[in-house]
Amino acid sequence: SGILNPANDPTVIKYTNIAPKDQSAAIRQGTVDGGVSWEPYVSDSVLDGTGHVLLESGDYWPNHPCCVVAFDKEWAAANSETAQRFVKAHIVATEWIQQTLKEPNSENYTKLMEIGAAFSNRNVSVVAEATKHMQMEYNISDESRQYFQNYTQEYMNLGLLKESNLNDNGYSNVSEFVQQYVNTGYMEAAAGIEPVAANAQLTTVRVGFLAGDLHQFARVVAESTEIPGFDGKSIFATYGIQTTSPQPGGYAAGGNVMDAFNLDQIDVGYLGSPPAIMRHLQNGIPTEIVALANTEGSAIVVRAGIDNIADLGGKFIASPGESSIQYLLLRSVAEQNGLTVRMG
Amino acid sequence: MMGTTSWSWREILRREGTKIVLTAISLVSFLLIWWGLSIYLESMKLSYLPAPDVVFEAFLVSLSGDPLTHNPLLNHIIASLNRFVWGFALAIVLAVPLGLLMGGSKYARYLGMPASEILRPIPPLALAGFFFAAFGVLYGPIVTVFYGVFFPVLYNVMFGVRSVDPILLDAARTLGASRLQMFGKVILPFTIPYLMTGISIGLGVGWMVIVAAEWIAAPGGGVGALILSTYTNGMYDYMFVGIIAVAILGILTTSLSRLLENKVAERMGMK
Amino acid sequence: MMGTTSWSWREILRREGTKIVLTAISLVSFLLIWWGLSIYLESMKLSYLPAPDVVFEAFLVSLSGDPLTHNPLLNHIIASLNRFVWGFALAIVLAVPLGLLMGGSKYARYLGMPASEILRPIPPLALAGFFFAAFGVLYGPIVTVFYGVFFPVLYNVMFGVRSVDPILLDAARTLGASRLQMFGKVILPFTIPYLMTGISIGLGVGWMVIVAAEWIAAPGGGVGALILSTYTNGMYDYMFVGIIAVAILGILTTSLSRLLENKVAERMGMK
Amino acid sequence: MSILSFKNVGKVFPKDKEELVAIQNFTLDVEEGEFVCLLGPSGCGKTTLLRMVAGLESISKGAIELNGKGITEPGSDRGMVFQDFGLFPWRNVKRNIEFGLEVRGIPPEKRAETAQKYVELVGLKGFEQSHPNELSGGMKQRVGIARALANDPAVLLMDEPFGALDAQTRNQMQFELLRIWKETRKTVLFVTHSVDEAVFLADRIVVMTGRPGSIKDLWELELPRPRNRASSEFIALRKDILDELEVQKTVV
Amino acid sequence: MSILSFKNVGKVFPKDKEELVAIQNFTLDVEEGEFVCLLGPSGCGKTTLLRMVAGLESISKGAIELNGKGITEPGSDRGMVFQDFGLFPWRNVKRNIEFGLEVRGIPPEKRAETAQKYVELVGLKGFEQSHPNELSGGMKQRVGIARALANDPAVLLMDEPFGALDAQTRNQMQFELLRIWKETRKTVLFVTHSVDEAVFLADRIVVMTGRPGSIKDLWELELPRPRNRASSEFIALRKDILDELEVQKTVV
Ligand SMILES: Nc1ncnc2c1ncn2[C@@H]1O[C@H](COP(=O)(O)OP(=O)(O)OP(=O)(O)O)[C@@H](O)[C@H]1O
Ligand SMILES: Nc1ncnc2c1ncn2[C@@H]1O[C@H](COP(=O)(O)OP(=O)(O)OP(=O)(O)O)[C@@H](O)[C@H]1O
Ligand SMILES: [Mg+2]
Ligand SMILES: [Mg+2]
Repeated sequence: SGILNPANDPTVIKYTNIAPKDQSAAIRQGTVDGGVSWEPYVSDSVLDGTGHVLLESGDYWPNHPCCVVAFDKEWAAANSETAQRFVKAHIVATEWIQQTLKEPNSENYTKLMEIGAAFSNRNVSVVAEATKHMQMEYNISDESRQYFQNYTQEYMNLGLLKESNLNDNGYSNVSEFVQQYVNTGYMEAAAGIEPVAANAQLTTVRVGFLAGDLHQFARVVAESTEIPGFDGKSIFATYGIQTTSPQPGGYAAGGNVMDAFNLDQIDVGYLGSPPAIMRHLQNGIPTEIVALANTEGSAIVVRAGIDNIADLGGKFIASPGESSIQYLLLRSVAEQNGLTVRMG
Repeated sequence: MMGTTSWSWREILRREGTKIVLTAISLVSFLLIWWGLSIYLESMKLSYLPAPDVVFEAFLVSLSGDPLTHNPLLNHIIASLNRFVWGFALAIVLAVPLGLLMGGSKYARYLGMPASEILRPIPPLALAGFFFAAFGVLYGPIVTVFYGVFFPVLYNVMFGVRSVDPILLDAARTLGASRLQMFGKVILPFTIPYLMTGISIGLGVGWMVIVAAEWIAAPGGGVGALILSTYTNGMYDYMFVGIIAVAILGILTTSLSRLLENKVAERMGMK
Repeated sequence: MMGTTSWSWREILRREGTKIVLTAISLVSFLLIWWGLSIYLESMKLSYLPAPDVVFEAFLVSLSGDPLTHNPLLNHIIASLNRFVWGFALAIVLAVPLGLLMGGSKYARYLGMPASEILRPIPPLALAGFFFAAFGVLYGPIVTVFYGVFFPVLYNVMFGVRSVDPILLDAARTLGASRLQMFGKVILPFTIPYLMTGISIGLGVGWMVIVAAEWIAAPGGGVGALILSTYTNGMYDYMFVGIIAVAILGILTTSLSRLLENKVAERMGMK
Repeated sequence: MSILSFKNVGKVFPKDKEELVAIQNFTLDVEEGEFVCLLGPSGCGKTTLLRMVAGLESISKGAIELNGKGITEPGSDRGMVFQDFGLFPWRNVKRNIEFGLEVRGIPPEKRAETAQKYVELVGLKGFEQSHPNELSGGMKQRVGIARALANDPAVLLMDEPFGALDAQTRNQMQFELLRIWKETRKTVLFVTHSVDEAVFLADRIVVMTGRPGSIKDLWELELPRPRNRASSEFIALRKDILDELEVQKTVV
Repeated sequence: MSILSFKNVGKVFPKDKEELVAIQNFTLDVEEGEFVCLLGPSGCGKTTLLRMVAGLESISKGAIELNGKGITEPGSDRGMVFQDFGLFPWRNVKRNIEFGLEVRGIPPEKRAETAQKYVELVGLKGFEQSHPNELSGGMKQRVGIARALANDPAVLLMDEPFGALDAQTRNQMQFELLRIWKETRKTVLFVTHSVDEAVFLADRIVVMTGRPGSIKDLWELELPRPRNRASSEFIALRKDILDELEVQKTVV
């Protein structure tokens, strides 16, 4: 074997960890045959002609939850009103985006695209394309809960989580875990939250998030002071919140966000649901999922010549890291098609 | 014996003419190659090597905060420097006495060496994850730097103690020095240049380590974090601002240590 | 002059008794501290320091593929070694002739030094992102290793050439050697021990660099990638398997170079 | 009573499984103020003898007594001058000379005064602030001598002190040493390989046998000082001793 | 015609803005097979003279002619022996001696034969495979001499070749050098600081003035060889030359 000449086994999909932003280049250079990533990177690759979408996560897992808002459990319990305000701001921002995306010719739409472009360091066409492939959604439905159970089960099937990880954290089975780990209480309470007075003192909340991830568009919008209708204040400020981040450029992966929880660096995290589940169970990090950030929005992008899932056998696919929903997607798709996945 | 020391510029030019010209050629062509390459790459729609002027503009923006982290460059520098200095200081505070002990006592050496020979070959960055998990994101990078600097200093100090010219110890003993006095007045001063060597190796390792350690996490910012964030977001102009910043930090600390080393060598009559 | 060289075990024990005992104490207490600490930490529900037996079990599993990457440990090792060797070889192939040139010719030095003095202080990992962007994820880590090894070798070779005892050059000239012969028969052999020093420094830097470079990307796997992935997923037992693997790789390459160095020194009559 | 007496001294070094007998049955009395030179083939134990007197090496057999008291450890009553000088490179001339006074707790003013006296005695006035690396070999050894003398030892032990100097400097230092010796009236035990040097300096020359070293012959020198190297007595004596050594000459 | 002649030779080194005149008006004829020693105070230019003959240093004024031809560059017709030996540490004795033959393209068998001859001439038989670091100082200089002789040069230039050796070894090497000289009948130009050595070796001694170096005096030595250091003629000559040097003695 060796890196310069990877052996091809038609029953194995080889993967390697490459940050989504570098996946497009890696495909173009022929290092990998494709990549699984999130928005805006999927749209990047498609728009610059590097490859085409082989599979959208929304087609494979309709309405599957992707990124979530997670709270430090103790912080939230001790600051329940602040926590409710935070969720309220998140909901307001998400609804604003949902509304705006329905009006592609509005001024608001242009504004939204500009905000997204600035955050993700891309041109607006990529952002526009990206928003077509994901749903901005905060509500945690029963379907979402079922997906969380599936994710957890998948990790257990992979051997990355064991029965003992559940038991050690006081859960007797997967469904009980999801039941307890998802806490919609703050969202329900948020219904009654009103904007604070114009001169009210803002409460500081420490937030961790992923670098350049458009799935967390709601957070970006909620932090923006340019959203019409909020008197030049951000949506967070409107609800009495001021955010800070120990890592303003964002974390590289969800695992890092969970670490930040573990080390009491942050109170709130925007991250993929799989790492939020995995690291909570793996390391007993005291967190809870309180809202969704988006659903769907991931895809497998491949170079020309790969036209169906079966073709992935013996191919080399880039993935953002094992504790990502994209990796879970790749594995699940592979197994459905009788293929195994291993790093190579 | 010395000739006149006040040289005229003309004199210097005559003497050092080729050197100055070739140095200038070297620097100018470095800049031109960079510039030319960046223009060529840009024409190929590749943005990873921004032109010097673009980097300079990015630098000016960075001073009040780059568009990604919104953290002024100076804050990043101070954060990295802070980690570096703490890790470095910790390494010296622990490695110097331990090195003296292990150099001076055979028993301490027999006891210390096997364990340290197990740990030393582990590259500090291989342990970075462990340090982050064990000491938290706040202290993780500091401990990683500490680990990188610790062994060069330990081994150099130990080697220094063992290199003490036995004739100096004999001389001190015949002059009536006690064991303690031999330690303080012979072994310790003798070891200082070795310590300086350890420090200058440690400086190189330290900067190498801090940059990547900050990739994992860097609360409060840091140049390494800046480099990775800007890289991850494809903002290469700002990435180069970070690269240049860390190079300058390295040059500064190295110059400082070299200055110190020369001063020490001079004061110790070893130069 | 030498005494009898066939020692009995009893003899060795008598002679080296304290050393053996203290070494054993050192190693055993290292293991015990590790073990005790891991048990204590586990009782605190902290899993970042798995016990030696747990790591050993993980090692056995890793042989046929750890549960995260499913890639046998040996593949990771070969992938890292592969990158390392390519980067290392490239550095030597370029740095040695350049070092000879810059050491031997004042003009080459004046021309080369300013540019290389600009690049040298940049820690290789600060440029890793740039290398990945410029050379792709396949060659990025190789170039990063190359960059880390290049300067120690270049400067040591250059220093070696400049250290050539002028009396040897005088001797060669009076014996009738041409400039080319002086180069091949005096300067080159004189420089070899310096090259070996550069290589052994480069080995240390190389492993330090490769581990973290593989964090960014490591198509084909790699020990650094294994360490980061397992760290990110909290699988600390497998992380330690990776850490130990890279330590052993470092020990092996260092021993190899030391062996070579001794052989060279012996053959060169410098030992 | 003699100031320094070697009583049937023996020295054995462990060597692998066996033992190496370096010195055997060495008996000698040195009188106060006497200048004794030790001559002998390489490896006969001259250095070892001096180190035993200095207390740097244990005595395997017999005893060495200084003023009637057995020597067991180093002490400031014996000053040693080394072939390679053994100066502390980080201390300037003055502070090198002060070292012995410093470790014995003499207060700074007294120290400076004593050091200055010996700086002048060895002719280094003006070089007080120089570091050893700024001095020539001859000057370094002047510092070595001054440093040993500053402790006002009863005996001065000199192990080939001029062996590292060139011929011209060496001759000059021999002159100087005799001047200093006259001024301080120290007892001197001086090891050398040069018969010329021994004849020029000594009251008495001890010629040693090869290993294990013991006394082969003793020469009392009645030549008046300053000695003339070209005088026939000098030359005759030199020749006789050379002849005595030649028999046991070793191959280079 | 003399084999080597210095014709009003001068040497100037650039020094900051000024110039340092190292040698002035040096005129001397050396006959074939003659053994000439150069004596003079430190810094008078002895080494510089030798290096000019070797072609390692340019000649600022006048000319040095070897067999009537002006010297401009190094050549294998002049062999040089250095005080610090200048052996190639990575070559064993045999290959050090072969160096000159090798660079001149002599075929290996011939090389080995010639080298062996000189190994035996200098008494190093059995040490062919040893590396310099395994040899004593005296043995190292034997290699240095053999290496220079292997090129069969017209003139042998020796710059304090025994300066780094101890007294006993030095005496032995002087004997050996004379033996080798007699066997090879080379012209030798030998720099030394030791009057004793010069009187023991030379046919003619050139005493130089201090800087700028020029010839102060020439001594023709008619003493038969082997010379007896204890003979009255030897001693008288030695004393006279010492006296001549003493006047210009420098401070150590
Ligand atoms: N520490 C030691 N351990 C073992 N053997 C030693 C030690 N010191 C000296 N010897 C041996 O004792 C013998 C006498 O050594 P010493 O140095 O006293 O001789 P020396 O007369 O001073 O010789 P030289 O004239 O060469 O200085 C030598 O054979 C030497 O090898
Ligand atoms: N390359 C050089 N550049 C400048 N000055 C030099 C150089 N080589 C020698 N000198 C000067 O020329 C003078 C003669 O030097 P040289 O080495 O020939 O003296 P020497 O007689 O061999 O002295 P010594 O007896 O100490 O070996 C000295 O003053 C020396 O400083
Ligand atoms: Mg001795
Ligand atoms: Mg000279």
